[in-house]
Amino acid sequence: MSVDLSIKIGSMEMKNPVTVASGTFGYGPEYAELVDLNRLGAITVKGIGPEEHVGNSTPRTFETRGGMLNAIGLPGPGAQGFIDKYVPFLSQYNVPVIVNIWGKSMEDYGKVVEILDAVDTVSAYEINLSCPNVKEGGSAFGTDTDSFSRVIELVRGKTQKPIIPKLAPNVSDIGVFAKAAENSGADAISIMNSYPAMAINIETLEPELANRTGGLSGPPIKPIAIKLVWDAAKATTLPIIGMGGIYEPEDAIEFMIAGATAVAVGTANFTDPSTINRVIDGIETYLSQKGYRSASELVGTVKA
Amino acid sequence: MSVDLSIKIGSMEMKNPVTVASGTFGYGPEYAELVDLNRLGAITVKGIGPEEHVGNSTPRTFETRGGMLNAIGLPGPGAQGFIDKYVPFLSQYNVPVIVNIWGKSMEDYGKVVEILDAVDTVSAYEINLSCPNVKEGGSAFGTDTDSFSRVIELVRGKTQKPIIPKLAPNVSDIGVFAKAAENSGADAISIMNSYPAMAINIETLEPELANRTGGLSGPPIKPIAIKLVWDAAKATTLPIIGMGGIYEPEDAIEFMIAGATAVAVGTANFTDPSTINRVIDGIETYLSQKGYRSASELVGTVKA
Amino acid sequence: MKQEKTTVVEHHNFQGDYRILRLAAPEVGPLVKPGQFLELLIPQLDDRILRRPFSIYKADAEGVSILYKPVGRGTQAMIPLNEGDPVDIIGSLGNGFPELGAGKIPVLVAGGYGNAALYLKAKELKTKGIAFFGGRTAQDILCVEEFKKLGWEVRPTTDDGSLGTKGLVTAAFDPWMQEQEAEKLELFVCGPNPMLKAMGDRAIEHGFTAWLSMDKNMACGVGACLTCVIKRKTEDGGWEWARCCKDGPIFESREILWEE
Amino acid sequence: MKQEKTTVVEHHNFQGDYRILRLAAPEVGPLVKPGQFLELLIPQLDDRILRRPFSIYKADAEGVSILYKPVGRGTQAMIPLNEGDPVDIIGSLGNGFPELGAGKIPVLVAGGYGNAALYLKAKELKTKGIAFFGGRTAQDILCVEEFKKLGWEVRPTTDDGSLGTKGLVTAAFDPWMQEQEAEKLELFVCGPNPMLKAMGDRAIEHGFTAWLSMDKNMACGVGACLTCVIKRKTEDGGWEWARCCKDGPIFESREILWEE
Ligand SMILES: Cc1cc2nc3c(=O)[nH]c(=O)nc-3n(C[C@H](O)[C@H](O)[C@H](O)COP(=O)(O)OP(=O)(O)OC[C@H]3O[C@@H](n4cnc5c(N)ncnc54)[C@H](O)[C@@H]3O)c2cc1C
Ligand SMILES: Cc1cc2nc3c(=O)[nH]c(=O)nc-3n(C[C@H](O)[C@H](O)[C@H](O)COP(=O)(O)OP(=O)(O)OC[C@H]3O[C@@H](n4cnc5c(N)ncnc54)[C@H](O)[C@@H]3O)c2cc1C
Ligand SMILES: Cc1cc2nc3c(=O)[nH]c(=O)nc-3n(C[C@H](O)[C@H](O)[C@H](O)COP(=O)(O)O)c2cc1C
Ligand SMILES: Cc1cc2nc3c(=O)[nH]c(=O)nc-3n(C[C@H](O)[C@H](O)[C@H](O)COP(=O)(O)O)c2cc1C
Ligand code: FES
Ligand code: FES
Repeated sequence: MSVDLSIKIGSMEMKNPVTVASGTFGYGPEYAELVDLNRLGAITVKGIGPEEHVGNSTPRTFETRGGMLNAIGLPGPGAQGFIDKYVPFLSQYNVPVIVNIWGKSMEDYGKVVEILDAVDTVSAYEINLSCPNVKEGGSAFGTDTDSFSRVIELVRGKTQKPIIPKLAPNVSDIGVFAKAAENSGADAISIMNSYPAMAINIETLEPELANRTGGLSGPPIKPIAIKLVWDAAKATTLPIIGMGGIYEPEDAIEFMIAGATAVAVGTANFTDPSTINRVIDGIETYLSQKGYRSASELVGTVKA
Repeated sequence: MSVDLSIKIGSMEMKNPVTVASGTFGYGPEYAELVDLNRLGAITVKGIGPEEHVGNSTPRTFETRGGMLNAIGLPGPGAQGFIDKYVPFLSQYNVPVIVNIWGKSMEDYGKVVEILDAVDTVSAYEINLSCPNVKEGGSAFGTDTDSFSRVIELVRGKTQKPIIPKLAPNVSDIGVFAKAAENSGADAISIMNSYPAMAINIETLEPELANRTGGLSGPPIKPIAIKLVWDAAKATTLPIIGMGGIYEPEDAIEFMIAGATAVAVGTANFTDPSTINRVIDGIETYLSQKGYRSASELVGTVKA
Repeated sequence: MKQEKTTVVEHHNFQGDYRILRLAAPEVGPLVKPGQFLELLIPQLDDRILRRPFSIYKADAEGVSILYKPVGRGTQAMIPLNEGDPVDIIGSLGNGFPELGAGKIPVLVAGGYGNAALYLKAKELKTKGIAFFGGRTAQDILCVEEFKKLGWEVRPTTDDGSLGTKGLVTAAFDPWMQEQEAEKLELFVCGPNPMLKAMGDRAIEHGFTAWLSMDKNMACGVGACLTCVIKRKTEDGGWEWARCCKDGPIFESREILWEE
Repeated sequence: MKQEKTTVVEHHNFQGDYRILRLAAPEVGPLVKPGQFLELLIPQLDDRILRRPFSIYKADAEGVSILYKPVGRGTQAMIPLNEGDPVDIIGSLGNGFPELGAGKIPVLVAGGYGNAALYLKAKELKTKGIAFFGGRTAQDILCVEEFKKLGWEVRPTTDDGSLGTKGLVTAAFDPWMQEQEAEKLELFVCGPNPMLKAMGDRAIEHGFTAWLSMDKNMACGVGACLTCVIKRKTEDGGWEWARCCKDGPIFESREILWEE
């Protein structure tokens, strides 16, 4: 029996529930020789701000037990740079492109969307309200419900395309933010960003990252992410893109059972770029073995 | 050159900075055949409520990549039961005993202290305001500054012994709670409890824990804990007991550099009960090799 | 109870999927009582942090052996262990089986690796009785010759009839029990939960004693974490949690409040 | 660029602490250009998730070799790798060395495993020139005979004088350079950062070309994560980040804005 893997995030159709986590897959070309981009449910690109941005000093990443810290600091070509440098490449593929956007101020978010919205290749916006690695904005918007809602409303006013706020994990009650996203006009939410964290070199007494602190990603955060997705799914009817430590198909399936309509493979791309294919295949096999007719049927089926 | 390992938590003197994390070392007797209890800086016992409590159903723990989830649910003999069953044993040792206390209501916390306070063997109270695994109280007190402060003030009114609120990790700004603890009369704070998390069995669609969600502990959370300790140390002058994934002496040293005056070995006891000794020895070796005269000199020396 | 950082002495296939791992254990070996277990820290178990509990199959002044079947991540990671490889054990743990009651007829009932937990008891008991071993196929009936050599009568049952009586262990036990004075029997049982429950029920119904070795997931193995609890009846008609690792793993059938 | 799940063909000590690992790589081998590297996923690297980058020492239609020194967790975990063990590589990565400029005299400068990165270039270059190899002791001067066999003159320097000139690589290079027409030299440099900097400075001061293989911690190795960046001068007098893994690892000395 063939399984319908397709899902929808607002008006965006994905041929399967698997995308990549922003910042772990570049802008598309980087992994194109290793991964057939057309297989992806969607490509999510590295965070794009209104203008070119240099990001943090190095070291920008650090390996921890089972995972990694990053404090890249959102360097990038800016919205127009993205259009010039990457849209021609991305438009060759038959895959929706989710642009992860960020800003130092509320207006910045609006500006990025204004610049990008006419571009057909841009299918949806993931609004990064949770970057642990930039001083202004980022995480600050993600942990205060007022500014969180206002950013979403502002972006909503500028585009008809699906908007997907990316929630900060370091909150006591993610349900509040999930609900606020829904009320502010979001089409979906994504959970979770890397978790604010730190490592210190005991020989030099210096932090291992130039930015001092960074975000923890990879397998260590998966059980945290599963709970956040489950909590959020109880609070909102919006579709959720779940991520955090997905390395195996079983991990992705667990996110879907917890309530995620789609999933994103992040840090695992660095470890093994074939993860994405393995995850897509594994979801399909699981669904067909268990007799599901579609991926959507699995979403939120946790008996809890 | 000999190093002075002793530190103070309020009026409580510890011969070295190493204690155990509540709930990972029972009430003392459990590991007494494997670990020389007299070597410890302090023994921290499993959470004690006002009355006997049964805790959660099983399964209560689940192994994850690199760590574990627990939802024990604070079963225990209650304050009087603790005095009857464990104080005679603990009083044989020359080690301060930190009793981790919890309650379903604010009054409960007061009750536990009323019952225990006359007992000389009880040296200090660690106030669990962050248990992810009980429905009432626990974490709810730890994520709301008002009730957080009120519990501490209430306990403060009942005892002269050091009180050590244990902070919830799942907050946006731990500094606020660190400061609130200081203002409410706490003598120290401890960071962090296990992090709210979840795992789902993809064959049965059921959560792996009877309680559905649990707390993530072990190596995965260390980078999160280091950041929380660093953040808290900037916000308060209170001594901090740092914990979360300490497996090696280097981990404990990292916590101290981040700002922890003392450290607790938790989940590592299950993996290797000799961890405590290794950590104490390792701290001493490090301090003497680096030319420190005392453990306190290392605390908060991070260049950040 | 000791923690011993030691090495593998021998490791080989035993029968079917079952394997025997022999460890040097001059500290732990002499402490072992029948029915006790150890907690093994499996080296190279990648990113997993918990020890795994194993019944102690054999023990002497120099070492201990366990009999195991690779079923999951931990037990599979044990397969490549070679002579001389370092391992870390904590043992011996748990209460172990009690002495046989005066005038009682000992009966062993086991399934799968349960035989391992019973071997030392079978050896220790002066009165030899009868052993009922159940398994899926002949491959799962372990150590029959060894128990016979110790002087026990062994009655195997298999689901597929490939050895002994076809059916569950009860298919052989029940008819035999009919012919006994039930209250004289004393059972030592180790096996999967349904077998424990079946034997426990019979013990209560027919008024004999049955010591059941309870199998519960564990974390610490020493009584500290309160993971491995089962419901034990209290005198006031209620129940309390008992830790399989410390208060057990052996419980008398009347003590246990079965869940569900 | 390909990902290849393959196996170890050979693994042995080379000299001192250095070891050579040869991998079957029918896919990656033929792609390799001198100065490129691969990303190795070290099996059994317990609870670490990142690949490790290694210069490609040798490559042909069947496989690739790397030359490494165990220095940390990952490289130490490589030691037990045996013939037939599975490994996973991504390669070949990075830009590699450019062609030698017309009429230029090629000069190789290397320290430690830097020799590995230069070997394929030394082999490829039709014009053979001179190679300056620096190391702490004679043990750290690798592949001298191999480079000689390719037709290169090799001038070793060691910190302790146990081989060649005593001192840093500059102790041999500087006097030699004095006697050359500097602008005719074209350097290919791979080694520790101070060596790269020293050669880069000389290139600028004396007006020769120096291709430096920059060594920066990496995560993805393919240009996606933006971990491995260095400052590259831009035409407007400013700078931009360039990724060592994708835009490099080879940069011309004038491109680099050295930090500190
Ligand atoms: C007192 C006792 C004695 C035992 N004696 C033996 C023996 O002699 N031979 C033998 O082959 N096995 C024995 N077991 C079971 C053995 O511990 C499990 O096979 C083993 O834990 C499975 O681990 P795994 O890593 O292969 O499986 P995984 O499924 O990867 O284990 C995941 C987690 O579940 C736990 N777990 C899984 N299955 C069991 C189980 N059946 N019992 C307890 N915990 C489990 C593991 O300890 C681990 O924490 C015993 C268990 C107990 C409690
Ligand atoms: C382009 C390039 C080519 C290299 N070629 C070789 C080679 O041919 N032979 C060789 O022996 N080594 C080479 N290295 C260095 C090699 O990658 C490091 O020795 C190795 O990463 C150290 O890993 P570890 O796990 O042993 O150390 P750890 O200290 O445990 O590594 C921890 C982390 O730091 C990173 N790291 C540590 N040291 C370095 C370093 N010097 N460069 C980059 N990342 C580092 C690791 O990748 C890892 O993410 C090369 C590095 C780069 C960037
Ligand atoms: C190197 C790196 C860069 C990242 N950059 C971004 C980013 O630009 N925007 C964003 O929203 N999230 C970013 N993230 C977070 C990921 O998209 C993802 O939310 C997080 O890593 C958790 O998933 P994982 O554990 O599968 O990696 C980045 C993560 C990593 C590791
Ligand atoms: C099995 C288990 C039981 C715990 N019980 C308690 C408890 O009763 N009270 C408490 O404050 N914390 C409890 N904790 C949390 C630990 O004290 C500690 O804060 C946490 O596990 C992080 O440290 P670790 O990673 O070193 O284990 C428990 C943790 C575990 C794993
Ligand atoms: S396993 Fe910890 S109490 Fe039994
Ligand atoms: S290592 Fe990821 S961009 Fe270079």
